[in-house]
Amino acid sequence: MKTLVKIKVNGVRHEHEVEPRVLLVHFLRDHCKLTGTHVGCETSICGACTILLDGKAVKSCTMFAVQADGSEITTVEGLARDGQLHPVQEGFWECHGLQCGYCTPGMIMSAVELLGKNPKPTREEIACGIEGNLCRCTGYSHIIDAIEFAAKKMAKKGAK
Amino acid sequence: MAAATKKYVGQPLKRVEDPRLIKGIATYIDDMTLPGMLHVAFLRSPYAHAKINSINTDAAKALPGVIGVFTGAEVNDKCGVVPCASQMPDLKNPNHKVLAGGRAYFVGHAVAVVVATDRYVARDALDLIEVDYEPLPAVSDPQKALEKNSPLTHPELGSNTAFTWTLANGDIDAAFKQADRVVHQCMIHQRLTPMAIEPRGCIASHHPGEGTMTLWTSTQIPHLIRTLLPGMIGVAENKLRIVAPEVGGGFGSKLNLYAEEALCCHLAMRLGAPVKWIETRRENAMSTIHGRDQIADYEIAVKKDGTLLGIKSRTIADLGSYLQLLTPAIPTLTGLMLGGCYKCKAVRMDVTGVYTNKMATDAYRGAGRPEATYAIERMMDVIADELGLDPIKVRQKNFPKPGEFPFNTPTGLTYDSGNYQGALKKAQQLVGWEKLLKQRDTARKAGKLFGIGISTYVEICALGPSKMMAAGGWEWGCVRIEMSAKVTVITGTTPHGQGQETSFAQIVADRLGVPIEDIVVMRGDTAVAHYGRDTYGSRATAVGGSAIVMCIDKLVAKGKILAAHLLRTKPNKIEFRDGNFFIKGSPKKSVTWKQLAPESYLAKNIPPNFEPGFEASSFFEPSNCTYPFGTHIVAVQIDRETGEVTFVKYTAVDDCGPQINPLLVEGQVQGGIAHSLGQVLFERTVYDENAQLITGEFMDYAMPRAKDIPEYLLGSTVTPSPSNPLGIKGVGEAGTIGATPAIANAVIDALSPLGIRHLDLPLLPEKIWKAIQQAKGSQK
Amino acid sequence: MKFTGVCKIPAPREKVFNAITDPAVLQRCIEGCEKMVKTSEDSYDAHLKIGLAGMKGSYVGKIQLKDVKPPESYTLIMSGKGGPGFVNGAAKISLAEKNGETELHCDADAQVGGLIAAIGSRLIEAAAKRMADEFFKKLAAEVGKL
Amino acid sequence: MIPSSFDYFRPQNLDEAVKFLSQHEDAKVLAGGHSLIPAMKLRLAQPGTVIDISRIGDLSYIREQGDKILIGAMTTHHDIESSALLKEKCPLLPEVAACIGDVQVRNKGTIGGSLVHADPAADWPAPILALDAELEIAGSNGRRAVSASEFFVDMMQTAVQPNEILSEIRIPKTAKSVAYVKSAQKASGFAIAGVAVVIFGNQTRIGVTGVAAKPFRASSVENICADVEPLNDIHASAEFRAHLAQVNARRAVELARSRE
Repeated sequence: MKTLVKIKVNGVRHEHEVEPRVLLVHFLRDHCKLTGTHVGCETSICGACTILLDGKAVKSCTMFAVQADGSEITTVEGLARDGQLHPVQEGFWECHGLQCGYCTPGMIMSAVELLGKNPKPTREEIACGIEGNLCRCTGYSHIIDAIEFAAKKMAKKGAK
Repeated sequence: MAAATKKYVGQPLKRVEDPRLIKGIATYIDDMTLPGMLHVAFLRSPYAHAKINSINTDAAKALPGVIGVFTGAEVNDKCGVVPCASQMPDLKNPNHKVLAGGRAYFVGHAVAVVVATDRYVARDALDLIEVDYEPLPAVSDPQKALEKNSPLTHPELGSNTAFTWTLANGDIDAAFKQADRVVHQCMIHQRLTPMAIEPRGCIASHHPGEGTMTLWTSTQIPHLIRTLLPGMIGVAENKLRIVAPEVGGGFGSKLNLYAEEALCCHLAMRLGAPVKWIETRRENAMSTIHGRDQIADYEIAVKKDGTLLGIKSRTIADLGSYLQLLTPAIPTLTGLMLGGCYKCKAVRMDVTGVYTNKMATDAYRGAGRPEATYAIERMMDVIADELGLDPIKVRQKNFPKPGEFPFNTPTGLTYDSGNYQGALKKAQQLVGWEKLLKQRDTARKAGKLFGIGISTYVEICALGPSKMMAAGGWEWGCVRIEMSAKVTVITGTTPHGQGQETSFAQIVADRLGVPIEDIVVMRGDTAVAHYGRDTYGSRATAVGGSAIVMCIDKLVAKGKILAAHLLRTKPNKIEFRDGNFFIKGSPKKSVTWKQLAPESYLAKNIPPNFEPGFEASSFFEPSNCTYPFGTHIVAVQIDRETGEVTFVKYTAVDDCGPQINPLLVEGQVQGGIAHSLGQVLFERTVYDENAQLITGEFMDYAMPRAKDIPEYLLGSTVTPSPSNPLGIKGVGEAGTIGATPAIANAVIDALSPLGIRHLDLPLLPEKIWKAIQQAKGSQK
Repeated sequence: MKFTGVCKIPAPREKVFNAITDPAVLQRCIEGCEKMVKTSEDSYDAHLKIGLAGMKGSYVGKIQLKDVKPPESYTLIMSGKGGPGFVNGAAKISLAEKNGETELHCDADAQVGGLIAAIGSRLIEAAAKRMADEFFKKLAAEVGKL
Repeated sequence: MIPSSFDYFRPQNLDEAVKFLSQHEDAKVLAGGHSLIPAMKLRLAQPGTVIDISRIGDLSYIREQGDKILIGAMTTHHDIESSALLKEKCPLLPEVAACIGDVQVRNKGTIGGSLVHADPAADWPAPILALDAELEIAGSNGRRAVSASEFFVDMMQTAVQPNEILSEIRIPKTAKSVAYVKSAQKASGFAIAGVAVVIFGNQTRIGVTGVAAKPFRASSVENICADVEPLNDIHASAEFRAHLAQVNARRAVELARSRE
């Protein structure tokens, strides 16, 4: 009954035999041992489980691992390169964009996708870009600051 | 006391806890695995009230991978009842067991528990358990629960009334006799679901050789659990280690010892293997505590000029079906704060605590105080409206002046310090008050529904002196200067997002004069932080930080003795500044912690009777609670056709005393306001008339999203508290307490030209639209 | 959840009454009713598979006919439970004959619990109504066949 | 949170998918998964077999053909939202797509999956009805096309039979005079009253979703809910739904006109 699922996560190949019903988020957490991706609900609302699937932000609790067979995934653990934080991670740190941190990985992944599509978002566009992510601690204002910070930082980097 | 140079304190430093969180390498409860660990799942009652005739677990037990299936009959006599810490005369307690016995009395009541090798198997097994339920009549509405023929939540208690409680101070009858007018309003404080994004969960591991138990649990209160758990599982306090790993939000919902935690400990002992339970969102919505849920009649006696004479309230508090840790205490906190930031000679509050077939209510962000603040601040507007006075002037008239502090309230409290007028004035300046009034005039002339709301609030924080608390209100801390002169700080508080790993390091760095990078703050593990009273009630920095300050003072005193020995002088000749111990008048003759620490640990060159090492621990007992305050001013506009509310302005000025880290203070305020915004505009826990839970998922329980949040103009004033050496008042709940009435008042103000005086929360578009329709109808 | 329905069946009252108290007819008229077994004079065990689209749940229920007053009225008490929750209800069915046609009034009060109450709140009322409409349609056809 | 077990098939093409479907009685088609998987996680749906059609490459496209635009059933909401072709030639669809769920949902959820699930509060039915789209359904006997008004049969029930798969949506090109105005359920984002308007010359066509058990075409702008019985739940009473439908219809017409 188990199926072999091969997924490249953060540049590393992972192959595991799993039941078809195994959710992608459980594949990442339990089988790949990447626990940065969180689970906060079962109805695809909270967004704590957001990852990038072939470059697009998706909710990994609303996918079976078999559906992602053969694809490339980036999780929050894969954002920092050579010990250098991703600008979005830096923004969250600089602007106090997190408190308990539970929604943060998903929030960061949504922000990464948003800035990929729209490098210079307005605050309103940022708010819309993270509408699929719930945060109960921050009241969102600092999260929007964080993403604005990241956008500026990335623009500067790009200009260089 | 150590002289503190403010190098770090007061700076908006970024948090030291963040790197692990933003990299996704922090360890929350579900991120942990122990060798041989089994997985637990609960079968929960779909009935609000039902007799359990029988439970057949055979098929579930036969499923491969299932280790055990247990029912109430098999575990309830092995585990104690869920503890309630608030004592109240004549309190009727249904003694809630870890699993339902013969009766399930709320939707979500755990009826059986499965233990399996895998969480998928555990879930499958739940479907194979057959329960023969015999539905019993259920009661959902607390007012109906008090009627004579109501179904009883607990027939053995003979009544749905759990307790009655009265707070009476001053001559209330005289106050009402003297009144020019008595203003009356009934208000509903709707039930809310805390909804931390991380649901609850725990791992219990028993070590039979030592007879010890370790419980990792997503909690705000590992220390209180260590105090209370022995009564439930029979393992002594000194054989228990409770660890709160990274905790994904609490807001009061994890300020509890729950049945699942005790039962997991029991199962770990019984099965000889570690067990893990992770709550689903739906379980979280139905069987983690809810908040608020009071229905109250308020009457305020006033003079024509707006002077408050007396406040009366008759409150029905819906406790749900059983008592969690603080369930009955919540409405008493409401009573204490009912007078708000006003002078008033007499207060009387009568509370009836009622059982209904719903989840227990308990402390949810603000815990009883938002009800009080909402009530009094809403009432101030109603009073102004009835008397034809300016709502700001009515407030100002009744403020105690800064010189009147410490101010004794009619509810028996002593407000430590305050400058209510100062905060109000600053908020008015910040928002551009006169301009805002003009904006409202212009909008109204153009036919728009535009409103301005204000709340001048005071809250009770830094809980608190032990005489007020069931289990001690002190806090413990420990500071150790290691041999390497690195500093380890251990706090008995249990931060879970508030950022004390950073703010405590700021305090310590300044007071010890060491680089902040050299400091590590540890928390949340009873094996490390031996004692503590944990994190709730905006207490961690004010009370916990003060314990740390006491430790530092002890270390500096000790440092002076060793420094004097090394510098060949007397300790009273040593001065300490910025990490340097030097001889008064000769700053070059100095030693630093880097030199002192190894000397003290190597102990080869220490004075006689000098205790080696550099470690100090302290219990800090506050002399009083603290009373943070502030003013929130909100402007909104309402779409007349759809009832949608949009924010035009949001200004808040909060006074939480001196700020250790303004960035973190701002985060707390903004987060708190978001909870209020949800409560005012859309959040509500809905049970139908048969006590079925309707809002059991994020699909139906509306949570604030980024799009809902206004742009804030935030400010602060600084009035130190005399209750603790840091002067800190606390800020964790300020946003939630101050914002709710301000937003509600703005919405009602927008509707006031239509003759609308009050609407109950949440102010849903449909409710607003209907009120507008009705008002139109009555005007015709 | 309260529900009221009226339907007209072009047949005399006795005929309709016999049909709606006949378990075989009831089984055919109730959508998703896979089995109906008589357990006593006026009680039946029913096995139902009902739901919406892919979200079907299996329910096992008991049906009891009370206060049976042929040919004018009876009360149908039902309780069913399944994986997604439970349904308990009582429906007062009364028949009136007018011009050779029978007007059937149904006054039902149902309690829905468990997951279906929490998740399907917005759909339940409409689903119940649809099932009732379906029932009446099939009943009319059945009575026609008799 | 955890679905019950099922057998999983991933057909390579539509014919294979239809064949699998007709061979497995208890099978469900998995498209983007955003309706089915949450239902499976709550065990409201427990299909014995899941047929994953997401890899059928020839089901995801947006292309022009004569006076129509053809959209593959597996096209994601996001692809529609960001399609330059649609923005130019049928701007109503991108406008509606942007209102669905959230970014992550739109990245994975598909128009075909949503249409076949036929949630009465989904957004797509409104424009599909207003545009009078044609829907192509594949079955073991080949393909058939139905009109939008035939497609929506009842709450969560469409013309797509259990052994069939929706393959394509065909929409007419329109002018810019279109609009979608929606009142959303606060928690889930589903429509309480979503009204799509298409103005063709002097003809105004209105599709309404979220209001009744089944999405519908309103016969008059003045009385949107004349022929339907509005739904009632904790999020909006029947009365309020009807009112919002009326307000949103007027606003959508005004908005569409302003774009003429």
